[in-house]
Amino acid sequence: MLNTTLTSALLYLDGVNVTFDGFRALNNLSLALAPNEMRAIIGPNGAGKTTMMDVITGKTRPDEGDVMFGGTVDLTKLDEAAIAELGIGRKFQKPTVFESHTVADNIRLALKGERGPWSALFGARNHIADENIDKVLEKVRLIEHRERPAADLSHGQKQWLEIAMLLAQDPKLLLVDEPVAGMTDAETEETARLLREIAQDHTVIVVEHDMAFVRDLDCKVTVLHEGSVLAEGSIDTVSANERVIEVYLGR
Amino acid sequence: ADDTIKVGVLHSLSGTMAISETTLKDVMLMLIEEQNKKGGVLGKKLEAVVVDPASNWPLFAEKARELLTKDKVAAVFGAWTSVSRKSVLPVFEELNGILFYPVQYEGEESSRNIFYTGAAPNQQAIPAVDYLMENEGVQRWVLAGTDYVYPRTTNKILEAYLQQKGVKAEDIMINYTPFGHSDWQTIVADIKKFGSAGKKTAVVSTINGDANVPFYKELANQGIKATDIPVVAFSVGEEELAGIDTKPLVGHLAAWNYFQSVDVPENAAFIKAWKAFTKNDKRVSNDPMEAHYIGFNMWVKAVEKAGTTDPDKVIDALIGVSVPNLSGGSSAMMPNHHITKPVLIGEIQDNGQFNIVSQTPGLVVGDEWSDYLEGSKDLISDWRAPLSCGNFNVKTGKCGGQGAQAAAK
Amino acid sequence: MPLPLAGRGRGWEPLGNGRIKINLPSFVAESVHRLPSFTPTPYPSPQGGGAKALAMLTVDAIDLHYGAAQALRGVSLAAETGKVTCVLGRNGVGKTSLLRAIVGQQPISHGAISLDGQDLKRLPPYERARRGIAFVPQGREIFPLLSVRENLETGFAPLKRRDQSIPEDIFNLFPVLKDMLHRRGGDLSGGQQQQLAIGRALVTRPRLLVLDEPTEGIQPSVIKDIGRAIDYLRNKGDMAILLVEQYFEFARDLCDSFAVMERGQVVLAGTRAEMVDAEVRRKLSV
Amino acid sequence: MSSMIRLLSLLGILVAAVVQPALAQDAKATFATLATDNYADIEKGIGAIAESGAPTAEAVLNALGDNRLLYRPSDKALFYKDASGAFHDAATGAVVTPAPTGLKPVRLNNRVRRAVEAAVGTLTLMSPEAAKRRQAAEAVFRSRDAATLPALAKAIAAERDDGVKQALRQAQAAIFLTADGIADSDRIAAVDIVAARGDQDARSMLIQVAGRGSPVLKLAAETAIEAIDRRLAIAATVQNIWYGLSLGSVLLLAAIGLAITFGVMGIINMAHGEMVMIGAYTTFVVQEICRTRFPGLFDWSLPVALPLAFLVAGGVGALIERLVIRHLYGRPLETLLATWGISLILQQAVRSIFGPTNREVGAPSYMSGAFDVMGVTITYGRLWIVIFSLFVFLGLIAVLKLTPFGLRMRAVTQNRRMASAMGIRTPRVDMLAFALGSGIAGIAGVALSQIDNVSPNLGQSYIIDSFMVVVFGGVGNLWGTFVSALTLGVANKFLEPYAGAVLGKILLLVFLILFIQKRPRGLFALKGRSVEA
Amino acid sequence: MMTRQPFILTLIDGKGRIFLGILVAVTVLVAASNLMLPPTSALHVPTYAVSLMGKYLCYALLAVALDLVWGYCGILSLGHGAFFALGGYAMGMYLMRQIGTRGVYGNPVLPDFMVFLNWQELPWYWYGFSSFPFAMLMVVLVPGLLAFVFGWLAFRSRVTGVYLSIITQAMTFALLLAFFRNDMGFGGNNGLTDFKDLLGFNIQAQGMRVTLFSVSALALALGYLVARVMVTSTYGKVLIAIRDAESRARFLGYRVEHYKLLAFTVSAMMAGIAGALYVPQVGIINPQEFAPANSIEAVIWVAVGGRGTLVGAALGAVVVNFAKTWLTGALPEIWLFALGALFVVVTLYMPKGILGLFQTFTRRRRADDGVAGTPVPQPAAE
Ligand SMILES: Nc1ncnc2c1ncn2[C@@H]1O[C@H](COP(=O)(O)OP(=O)(O)OP(=O)(O)O)[C@@H](O)[C@H]1O
Ligand SMILES: Nc1ncnc2c1ncn2[C@@H]1O[C@H](COP(=O)(O)OP(=O)(O)OP(=O)(O)O)[C@@H](O)[C@H]1O
Ligand SMILES: [Mg+2]
Ligand SMILES: [Mg+2]
Repeated sequence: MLNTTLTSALLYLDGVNVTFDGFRALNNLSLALAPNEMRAIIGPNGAGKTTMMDVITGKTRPDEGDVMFGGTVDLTKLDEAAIAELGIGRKFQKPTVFESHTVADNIRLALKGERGPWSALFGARNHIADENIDKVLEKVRLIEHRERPAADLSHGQKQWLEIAMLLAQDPKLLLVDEPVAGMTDAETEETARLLREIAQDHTVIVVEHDMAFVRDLDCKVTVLHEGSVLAEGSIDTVSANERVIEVYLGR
Repeated sequence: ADDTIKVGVLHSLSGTMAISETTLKDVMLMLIEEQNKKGGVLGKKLEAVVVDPASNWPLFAEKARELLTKDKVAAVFGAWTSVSRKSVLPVFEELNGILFYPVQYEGEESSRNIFYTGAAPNQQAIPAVDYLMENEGVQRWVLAGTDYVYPRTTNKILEAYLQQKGVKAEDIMINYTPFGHSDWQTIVADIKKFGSAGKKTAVVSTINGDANVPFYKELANQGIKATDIPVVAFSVGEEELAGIDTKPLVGHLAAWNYFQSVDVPENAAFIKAWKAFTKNDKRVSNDPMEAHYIGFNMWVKAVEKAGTTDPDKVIDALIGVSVPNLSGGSSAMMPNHHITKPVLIGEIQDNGQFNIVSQTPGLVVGDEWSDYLEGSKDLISDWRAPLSCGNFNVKTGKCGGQGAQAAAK
Repeated sequence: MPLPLAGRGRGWEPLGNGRIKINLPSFVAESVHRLPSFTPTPYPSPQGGGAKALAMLTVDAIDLHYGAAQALRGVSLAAETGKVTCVLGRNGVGKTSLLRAIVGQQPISHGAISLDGQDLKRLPPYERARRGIAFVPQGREIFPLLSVRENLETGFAPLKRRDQSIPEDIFNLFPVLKDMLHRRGGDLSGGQQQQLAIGRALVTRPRLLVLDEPTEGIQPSVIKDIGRAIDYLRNKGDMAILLVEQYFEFARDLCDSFAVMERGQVVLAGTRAEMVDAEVRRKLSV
Repeated sequence: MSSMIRLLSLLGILVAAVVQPALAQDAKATFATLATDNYADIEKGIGAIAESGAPTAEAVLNALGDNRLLYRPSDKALFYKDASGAFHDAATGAVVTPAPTGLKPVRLNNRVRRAVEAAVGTLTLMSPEAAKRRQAAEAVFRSRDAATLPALAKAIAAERDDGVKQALRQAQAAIFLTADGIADSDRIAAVDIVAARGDQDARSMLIQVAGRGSPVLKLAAETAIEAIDRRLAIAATVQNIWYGLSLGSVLLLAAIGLAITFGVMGIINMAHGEMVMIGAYTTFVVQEICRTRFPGLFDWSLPVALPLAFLVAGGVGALIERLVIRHLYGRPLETLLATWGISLILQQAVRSIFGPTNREVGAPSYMSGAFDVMGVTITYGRLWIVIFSLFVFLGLIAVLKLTPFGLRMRAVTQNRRMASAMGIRTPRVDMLAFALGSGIAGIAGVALSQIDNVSPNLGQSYIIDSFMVVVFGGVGNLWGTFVSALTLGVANKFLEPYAGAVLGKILLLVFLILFIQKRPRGLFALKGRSVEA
Repeated sequence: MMTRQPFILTLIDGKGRIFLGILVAVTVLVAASNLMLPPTSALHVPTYAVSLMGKYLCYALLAVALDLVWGYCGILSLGHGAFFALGGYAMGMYLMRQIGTRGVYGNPVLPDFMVFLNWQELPWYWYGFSSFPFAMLMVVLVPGLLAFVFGWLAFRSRVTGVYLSIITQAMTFALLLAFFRNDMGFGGNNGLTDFKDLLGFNIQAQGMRVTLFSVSALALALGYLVARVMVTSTYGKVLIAIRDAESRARFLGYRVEHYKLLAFTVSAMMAGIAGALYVPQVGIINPQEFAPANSIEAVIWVAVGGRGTLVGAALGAVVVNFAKTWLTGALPEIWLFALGALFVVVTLYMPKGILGLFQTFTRRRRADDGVAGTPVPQPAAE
């Protein structure tokens, strides 16, 4: 069983442990994701969802455990940039954008392409890039803010901008941390649609607390609790789970 | 205006050197004022042009250039550190200016445009060592200095001199510290240790500037008394002592060409004028001040002798000029642009003054090229025609460097 | 100054002289029904004890600019003691800006803000806090290097020395804070930080509690708890609550009156009863 | 026994009284030897006077040592001045009225002073005061004057105080070891006695013995030297650690105010050094006032200066915050520019007011001198500074961690906007915090005035070190500052003997650069998500 | 949407054009007036003023170099004086070797300071400096290499913010102490001085001075253009992104350390060139150039002129140094008050530096009572 997942999995976590000053944030966490799978991850605040993303993207080094990408690459040995270059993109829980760049430039920097300093220095500007930027911005309805500095955006707009950057980056694996926090219901539905669309040819991990949204995503759900998997299955199965109700959904 | 003669004063008024140099600016202002009271020079009033090179060496060169080209000063009195002098030297040579340099220095230089009124090593270091050897029976030596050219050179000279006097290499300890060194615990302890080997030991200090105060404070704290291990310094004068409580330091020595405590009428008059000028009767006087006093009077005399402020004429006229110094004799400008001076050794007293314990019987001529250094023992300097050379090699009979260049022109 | 037209007939009534009157809702009990039961421990009475005045916060036709850009245009609003007032609106319409204006973080260029008739316009934020305004900002703004306990203790600043204690209530509402008292605030997970931010605001015993999207990033069970907490605080009747919320159901369940914003203006306002879902929802959708 | 001494001295006086006239003549001739300009002659004269047994000998020699001895060139008559300014005839001790005229002081230099010390030492071997006798024994130990042997023997026999007796024995042993014509057995015994001192003096003396004595003596000396060497090696290490700690405490003092203004508040405070300078100048002013108005209170000058320096520097700090820094929150980098400007202004202001030269700040009695513990020399000044810096540090920690003000200050610096929304009066907290940091820099200045120049440049010489200490320790962490200051101090002192002061300092800087590679946020890095993000 | 412009026009924006225009005009006018007008003419620029301006231009180049790393990449280097000084020393060593037998001791190989301290032979690291091309190579190579190694270590270990600032300061301080040591063989405290000629021409001749001045102007223009190319390209955008949110840039796949390293090294080389041009014009290079205060001052020029604008940096360097020259002559006793006040006033009233005064505000005003801008959890995190 392990072997089959290992070979077929795009992302594979096994026995990952992370501690901070003695506090165990991830506890023997194991998880496998098939290519082009979308996975929703839910769990109480502090369950370790963000930490898990930190581990995958190289921000946090696990104390123990394997994190494999594409079956062969050991992510724990790589730094953030290398991991990003492998095709792993991320949206942060707290929106982080380049504040003094315009919205368009934020996207431009995220666009797929060479990342080395030389190519950045001597690479000519191409028009396709500009068109792509506009396309992405239109998708997230930020087109009218194209030339504003990102610092001037409202909180929710920054959320959208981050999503847009992720789209522009076009990674193989998308890690999306709380994409709909601070969005209206309509926007939430919109986002769910967007993610489902992306998931057709990308692998996506979505972390969210909005159960309606998770339901909308219509994918397998993993529940984390205290750093390890508490339950896994369809949204209906997990939301019927007594433990999940107790620690997460509430009565 | 044409009815005044401008005199440049090039001393740092800010930055690390302000502590020493500001006083010299004040002295120059006083001397100029007094000269003007006497009717000025050549019937014209003198006018001081003060600038602040801010303890920044390239700025010295820049300001020198400004003084000479923009203000067209007849002479400049200034610089303190060797490097500031080195920085302005090419400027004075290029623009044919006159600089009076009032501070003791390492020697090894002679320029047609510079007049060295401070002491060369032979006017300070060697007599001091002689005194200690003869009077205190010192056999073991600590040469402690700040790590730069003046101490390095002086110590090289002293090392050669001491070895020639039969002092063994193991009886000489040399120690260098960075500028502004302030933690002297280890070094003072080392000195103490070195000094407890049974032979009479003394410290020859070429420690510079600010580092002296913490050094002496540490000496006092660790209880090194002058009767045990005397320290003789070449850069510590009345001004420096004014910042230290000297009671624990009584008996440590300094070698200079002048002390405020010199008991002669000229000096008394000078001190009186100085206190009146600064409106502060606690102001002390010191050796570089005397150097400016001598230099300024020499310049006045030379200008009057030449009847013009034209640099070439004044430079020629300066050689041989003799003016009273403040220690009861008179000093003369020698052909090597250094002056004759008596060498005085003083012991620190508890009132911050020096008790003069020894004075060379005659005057000592400043020796620009040390006889104790390999490279320079064959060199002499004589700026009189026809030789007119700052570094004439008596072995080869050639005038090196600058002279050669001048000849080529 | 004329009120924005949108306010009229939707629960607002202009009283002239720049003031407005809001028709009071009458279903406090109903909202309690709707929320699961919750038995709170006694909550200490807020500073200034008996101030039971109604209509405590009034915002009157304010304008707000960021540099040249205008973020609020003639916004008016009132919040009463014992009531929850909700502000709704899509991203970037100016909800946060409105709250910033109220707590004093951003100067307004026009209009008036008063608390119990006392003009706040010129007071710096800390003075407003001392008059009883507590703020739970968007993005939490926890003091990252202070421990959880210290974060809570920052709320002591406006209190008299004898009041300087952390009400047990807060730990009943958010038990997780109790476990984490000695951890650095900045290390908490996003949701934990949100809980801390609310707890911190409550420490000051506010008379006006201003919450900017308090449910953002919080797990469902805690959202319910927060809802109960707000409800409880409302029912205690000694504080006014101003809530900005995107989570429509949550807002609907809680608020006594509401205002919907669009492009820096209030375009819809009214009592709970008037919160005609379709209409409001339309304003909130894309 | 002491009655015996008294009896003896009484006897002496009696004898002296009887032979007075004849002796007085002799004495006059002996004293006249001092009436010269030649140091060698004066030195000889001192020996003669000491041996003459003249009753005024001690008074005359002490007067010479204090520069109170004068002579009349015309007849070579010698007079000494007493504390009240009255003149005494050196030969008789009688007061001379009216005061003689045309006197010249007897010249004094180190050589003469040394001779006086030795002579007075011999003379005071029988002094009734134990402390004086001990001093005398030390003086003899140093002078190793064989002529004092009989006196020493007498003194040892008469001595009751164990400590003094020990010292006398050592002095005797020192003479045994160095003088000629001493029996080997005496010498070997002397080796043990001297070796018991266990210090550098003993060692160098033994080395001389080992160089030329008989084989037995040589062996005894060599073993003794070995023992001393072991002892000295340990003492040297301890000493070095002490030097390191005391240097570290100076660094700590200099840096600790900056740990607040820069470390906690985030202001790149280039004027920090000038606050230290202001503290030092405050000390100077206090001492000046003491000197001119209340000379008796000089020892109190530092305790008085401490709170004043805190207030003055703190006040200046508060003013700076009010006028300048206040407008720069949220623009941390620009504080660099503004505080640099302020530092220039303050330097020049001090230069204008107090002049560009060093000002004298003296050490009160409890801060001068040194004492030895087990061969480790500890100077009082440094000891006080170490204690003081610990005290300041702990006090500050207490303020920051235990008081509401400390909490508010940290809250404000972490998130000014939110702190304000919590009801914290941010402007006041800012001002007080900056004033606190400045005030602490000011009291550091009081301490530093004891070991360094009090000049307008004082601040400049500490600013770089202070920043390094704070950063090396980890910005925002007071314990880090503490550990870092002490570490840098000790490391410096351990490098210095091997590499020399200059190279040692360079090595330390290189080490610091490399260390930061290992720990990019300093020794005690602030941790947590917020920092790492 | 913006209209697309030819590359060179996007490269040199409005203020760049004005800047380059003024630079060219001043250079030509100064050179012409010095060489062609008689000294008596009121419009004649005296030679010493030409050198003075040359010095300002060197400082301006240093400031531009510093602005490249500080303004655009958030690296507050407090050690740029070191690169400047190293370039200066490389040039100084060449000039020393040119003295030849004209030194006071007439030694054909050894510089004077070595002779009188009894050095027997030239230290190995002095080899080659008699050749101009070699020395020029060293002018860029030595600072570049140091910056590369230093930066490689520091950026790889992710040393940022004040930690980076302080270790750059430690670097220059260590070099200061090292160069002070006479044993290092660079003349100790006295440094290198008394230069005679450059490429065979007398260094003090009027023509040479004007040439050096013009070359400095050219170097500044080129340095500006190079910096401009860097900051206007995508590379520059990445730099700014790194400045604002370093870790975010990493998550996008940018190798932050490579970007920083390139900027740092190029900047150090520019500083080296500035130093090399500075030395013949002021006539001395000594360890004081390594003093941390000098580096801090350079930072201040940039801040005064306007950080992150390049032109502003150059302007700031010229203005501050001109003020210094003028004030030390005109108000020698109190000039520090004036200069200090200038710094305070600029910070308080010109938050974007002098250049900011001329610029219309295109962006929102920041930080009115801390409204905008994210809180700074870590002090001085830039
Ligand atoms: N750098 C850190 N130092 C200390 N503790 C940490 C650190 N990072 C995470 N933690 C702790 O690890 C636990 C897991 O945090 P994490 O952010 O992964 O939770 P989460 O599942 O994303 O929660 P949320 O839904 O609230 O965002 C939390 O309790 C948090 O306090
Ligand atoms: N600091 C700022 N500087 C300039 N413009 C700003 C600033 N903050 C917000 N804005 C602009 O003001 C408008 C209102 O922003 P605000 O934050 O009030 O929106 P919001 O309703 O709270 O949105 P969200 O739901 O996304 O939090 C937005 O268009 C935003 O771009
Ligand atoms: Mg999370
Ligand atoms: Mg908002």
